[in-house]
Amino acid sequence: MSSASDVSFLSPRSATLLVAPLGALLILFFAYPLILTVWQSFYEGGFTLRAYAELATSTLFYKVLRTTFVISFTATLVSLLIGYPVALHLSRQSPRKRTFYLMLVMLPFWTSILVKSFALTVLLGHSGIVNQALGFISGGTIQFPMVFNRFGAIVGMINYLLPFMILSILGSLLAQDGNLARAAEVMGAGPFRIFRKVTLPLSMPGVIAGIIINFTLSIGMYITPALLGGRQDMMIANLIDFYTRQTLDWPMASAISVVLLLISGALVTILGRVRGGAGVMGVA
Amino acid sequence: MNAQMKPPVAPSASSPLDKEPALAHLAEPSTPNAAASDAMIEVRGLSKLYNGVAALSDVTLSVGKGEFVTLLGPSGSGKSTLLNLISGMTTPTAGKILINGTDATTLPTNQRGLGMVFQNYALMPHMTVFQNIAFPLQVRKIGKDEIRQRVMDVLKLIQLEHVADRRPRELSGGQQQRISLARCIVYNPPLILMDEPLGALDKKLREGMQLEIKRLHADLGVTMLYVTHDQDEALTMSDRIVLMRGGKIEQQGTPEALYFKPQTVFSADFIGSSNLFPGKLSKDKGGLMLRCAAGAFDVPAADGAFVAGSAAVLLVRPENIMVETPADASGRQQIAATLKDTVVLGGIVRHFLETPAGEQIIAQELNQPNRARLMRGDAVKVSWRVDDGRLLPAERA
Amino acid sequence: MTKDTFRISRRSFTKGAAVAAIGLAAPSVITGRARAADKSITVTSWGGDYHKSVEEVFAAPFTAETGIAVQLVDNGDMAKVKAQVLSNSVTWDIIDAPAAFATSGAKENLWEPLDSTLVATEGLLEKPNALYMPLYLYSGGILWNTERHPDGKHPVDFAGFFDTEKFPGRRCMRSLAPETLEAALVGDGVQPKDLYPLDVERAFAVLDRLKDNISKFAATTPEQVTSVSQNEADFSYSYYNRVKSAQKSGTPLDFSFAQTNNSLDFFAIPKGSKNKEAAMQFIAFCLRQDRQTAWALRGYYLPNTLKSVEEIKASPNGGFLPDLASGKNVVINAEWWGDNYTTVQKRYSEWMIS
Amino acid sequence: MTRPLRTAAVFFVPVVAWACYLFLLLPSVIVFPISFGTGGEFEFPPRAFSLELYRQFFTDAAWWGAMTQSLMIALMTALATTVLGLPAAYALQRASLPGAGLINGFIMGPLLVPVIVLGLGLYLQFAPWNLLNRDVSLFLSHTMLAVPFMMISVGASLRHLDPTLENAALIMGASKPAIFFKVVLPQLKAGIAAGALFAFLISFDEVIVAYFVTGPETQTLPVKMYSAMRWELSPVIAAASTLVTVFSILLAIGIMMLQRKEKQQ
Repeated sequence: MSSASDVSFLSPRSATLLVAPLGALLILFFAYPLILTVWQSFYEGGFTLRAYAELATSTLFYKVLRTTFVISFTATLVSLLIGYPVALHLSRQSPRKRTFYLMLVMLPFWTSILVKSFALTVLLGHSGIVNQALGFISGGTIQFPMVFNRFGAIVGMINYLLPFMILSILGSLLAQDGNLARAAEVMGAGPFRIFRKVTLPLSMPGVIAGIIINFTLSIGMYITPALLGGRQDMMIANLIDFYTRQTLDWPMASAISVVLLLISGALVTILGRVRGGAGVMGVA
Repeated sequence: MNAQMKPPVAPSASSPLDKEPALAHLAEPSTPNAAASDAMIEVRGLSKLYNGVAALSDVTLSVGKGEFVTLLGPSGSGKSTLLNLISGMTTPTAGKILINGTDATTLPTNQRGLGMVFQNYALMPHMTVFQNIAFPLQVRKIGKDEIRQRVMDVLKLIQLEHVADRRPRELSGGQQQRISLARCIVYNPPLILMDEPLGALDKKLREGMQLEIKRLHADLGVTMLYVTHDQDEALTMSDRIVLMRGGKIEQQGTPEALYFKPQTVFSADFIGSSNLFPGKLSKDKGGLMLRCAAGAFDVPAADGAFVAGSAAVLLVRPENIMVETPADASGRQQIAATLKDTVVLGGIVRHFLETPAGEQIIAQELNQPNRARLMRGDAVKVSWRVDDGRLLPAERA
Repeated sequence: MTKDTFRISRRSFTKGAAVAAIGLAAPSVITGRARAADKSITVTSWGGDYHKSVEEVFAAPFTAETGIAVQLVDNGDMAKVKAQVLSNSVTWDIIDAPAAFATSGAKENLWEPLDSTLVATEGLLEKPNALYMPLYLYSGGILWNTERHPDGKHPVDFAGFFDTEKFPGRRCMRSLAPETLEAALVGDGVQPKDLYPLDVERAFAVLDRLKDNISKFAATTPEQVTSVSQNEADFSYSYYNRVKSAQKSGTPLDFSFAQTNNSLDFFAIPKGSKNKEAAMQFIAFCLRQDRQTAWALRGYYLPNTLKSVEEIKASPNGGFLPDLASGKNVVINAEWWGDNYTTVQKRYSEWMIS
Repeated sequence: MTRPLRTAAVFFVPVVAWACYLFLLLPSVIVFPISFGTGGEFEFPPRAFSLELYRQFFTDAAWWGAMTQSLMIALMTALATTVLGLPAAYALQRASLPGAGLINGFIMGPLLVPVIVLGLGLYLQFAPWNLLNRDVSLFLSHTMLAVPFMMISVGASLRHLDPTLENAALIMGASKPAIFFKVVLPQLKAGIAAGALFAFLISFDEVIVAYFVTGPETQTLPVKMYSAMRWELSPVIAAASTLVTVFSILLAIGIMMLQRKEKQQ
């Protein structure tokens, strides 16, 4: 029986006071713009569903939406598949070594996403370093087209997304009680079984948080796919940008935003219900 | 044999707010009772509801200055809630708390001037041992030199001067708990609350710490309110034990009183081990007799609450039960039983027996060498002196 | 010239008035507030070297002459202009608007009408609209790598660009429809003078034939250049000024003036500007022959002032000027795009991703 | 399990990890040599090495001005994120507020909304309020974007923080503000540092909202790079980026050394 678990350290009043400044900021700078956006999608001198009706019949919208999902899903999946072993590797290091490796993971954050995109074309391009190395090894016969196609778009995206995935999985790996894995080992479980039965299930909150963060970041990205992707890799954010800045059709831009919001909201709700998803929101 | 929460049965379990003095209803006379004026803690009609569920209902209690009182009870009995209410970490739904004569019912925790020792030590991991102990003094804006002096003094008192510059996590559990104690006594709070402070220590360390806490209590003359669910610890340390059950006080008194004169089946069962024979009372010659599954027993003289025809429970402590071969029969309460098992606990031997009716009986005796051993399955007689039995009111279902 | 502003400004003022008198600017604009040294106008720009050129060629001399400070703001895109006009909080006075922007802005009713005297300005290559003033033209054409594709191995006109048998190789194209459709139609044999209204169906049919050879759709000019310089494409549609700066740094690129699309860039004044008069004055100033010449030489643009065109042609540096009279070069019709941009661009995007 | 499979399993994790570190690092590292090119073009490997790009960067006020502007906005963002996010995270953890789940979801919201949506919304909002082209609008917008990261980072540290420590301090007579500063804050240092670093980097690298909100005096480095891209891909951005990388690495090392020193004390 713990002495404090049933006791709130802060009264609701002082807690409200502490949350209020942030709440005010978010109402002004987050909720209000969003409400404006939703309003914008329905209001053109009067209430109308024109934008939504136009969206419903737009093949461009459907195609771009599909592309966005395929790309975001792939990028998220790949960064999960790569990110998990990396997080595992990090979690097994001594704290000192881990800090060093974490710096390697964080380094991409220090470089502007614009610059990095160009750097990736230098690396992966036709005359890029990787292809030159391949050409050298194979005597000039092997070359892979790695940029200006979907591969390039996804490589660019996961370069940006991976640290988010790694950090959120690492968090839940480090929070695990090492004794559990040891206990499983004592009971005769092999490393695979321990991973499958103990480590993996316990890290699910981090995995789900990582998936949510990666996916929502992905569906909002467009500069990287535009710089590194091929002609088909147009993202929904591109379309929003198109309506916002080029055709000034803000109701359309807003309607697309609303659809995007609903989709990411649904995703968060669904994933949040998966076991362990309660921790997704980070704080509670 | 039943430690679950049940409605209380003992008449002493609670008392209405208007009944003064607070402890007048107690049957036990040996309590170092205190008049209201020199009570360190006075709790009157205290209740706490969590989401409509009572964690504590209508509790009245007084703790005298310099007294060592233990709150004992199973999980969920309300002892931690009571402690939290006294410390001010939570506020009561109803009732009043007086600390050192002043009303502290709504006083913020940090103005109550209490000390507290926690089960998990609650040492600040980012501070050294010295900084930890100095913390309450710094809070009180005491000068640097005096802080140094007082911290080193308490460190000397607990014989841990050499760890002053270490961090808590570099110390053993026992050392950490002593630091935690030192941090508490360094600012001389008149009242120290202890929330299962030894729960995380191993047996040997625990026993050492029990003695150390007792020694500090004696040396400092401070009032201590101690929470534990360990009956042995409560029996060892306390001037008075307050046994709690289901948010109410079941019984309170000295360790002896609680052990030898429990007033309810719950008390009897929670403290020490016990043989309980539920049955029905009937008149027999001059006295009463209890009829139960195991047979009919004479019962010790009891007060007017026990009349013929009422249900009652007879308690016999295992150490009062003799196990004999049938030939040894002499003029005591006697029943036939079969020996199921014998456990030797160093100096003590414990027998587990079963009556023909299927009742379990535990008997305990000193382990003596050169004694004829009983074998498993032996038919034996168990007996006890009538006066060693104690009659308890039957539990209401 | 930029130094010692106040003293010079008196002298320049008289000079400016004289210039105005010969018809390059409206006298009515000059009168009144021009002397107010604390006056300032905000002009939008597009960042980078472009921003610097505007600063050097137009803004600083204008301030020196009139005492009106010019503040350049980057990224003055249409969305921001619309938001300002809608919310009635216009802080910009002149918008540097590419064609589609100027015409869509007119449809959205974002522009202040220009002074009639300004509209009546004579000697311009492209006539002004009542709402926006053409300032200069920029030429888009074909770019290649001179090392990988020496003379004869690369297209020089749109017909060659769309002829994959004659010039096999990967193409990089704009991700925007304007200029691209024109190039496609001209590449298919349409005479530049017969282009408008554009035969959109035919243009897409031509684009369909080329599609498999397009390795990159570039959203920005630098991407067009880097795609060729980094060997991700063999030929690209691009702009001379950008190619020129790459050449300067030693990258083996070249650009063909044999056939170009020439797009107009406009100045327009957002509705509700608080410094209309000064803004008109600035536009008039930018159209002056000396400014137009300086601008064209600085950024390899085609000036919109005829005298300036003649001046540059006569000079030894005039090699970059496309000959609009040759019949081979296209002038992009801003009005047509103003009417059709949204529909055609949507179709183009759809075509691009399918 | 067969032996080769087991061997593969043993090597799998470190091999993937190292490949990943390499993949994450290379694009950043390759910018270094590019930044020492001769200017003019983005090229690798450079034809010759020089400090030309750095000269261009430091002699052009538009470049280093944007850089200092970015640094300032990012610092303010990190500060505001901490000042606003930390008390909120603490309050949500230590009080049972009605609707805490909803409040949490709301605070995490900016993470779940595509940035372009927010960019336009903010622009529409700021224009009539005359809040555009103000440092305060930009850093508060960035604060909004970065707060979820602070909440996640501090939330993780808070969950490891034993609440009995605060109760112990309370009983010892400390006031709640004193407890926050002397007991809670020192233990959250790592989490706060991580959150503030995230906030700094998010602000420093943010293009889209900054593009909408900034004006001539508030132009940040990413916006400057982004708008420069329209007409030129100036390799000066390689120099700018290298400077930022070196600066950030020094910052990170500084924080690490600080933490180590603290541990030794």
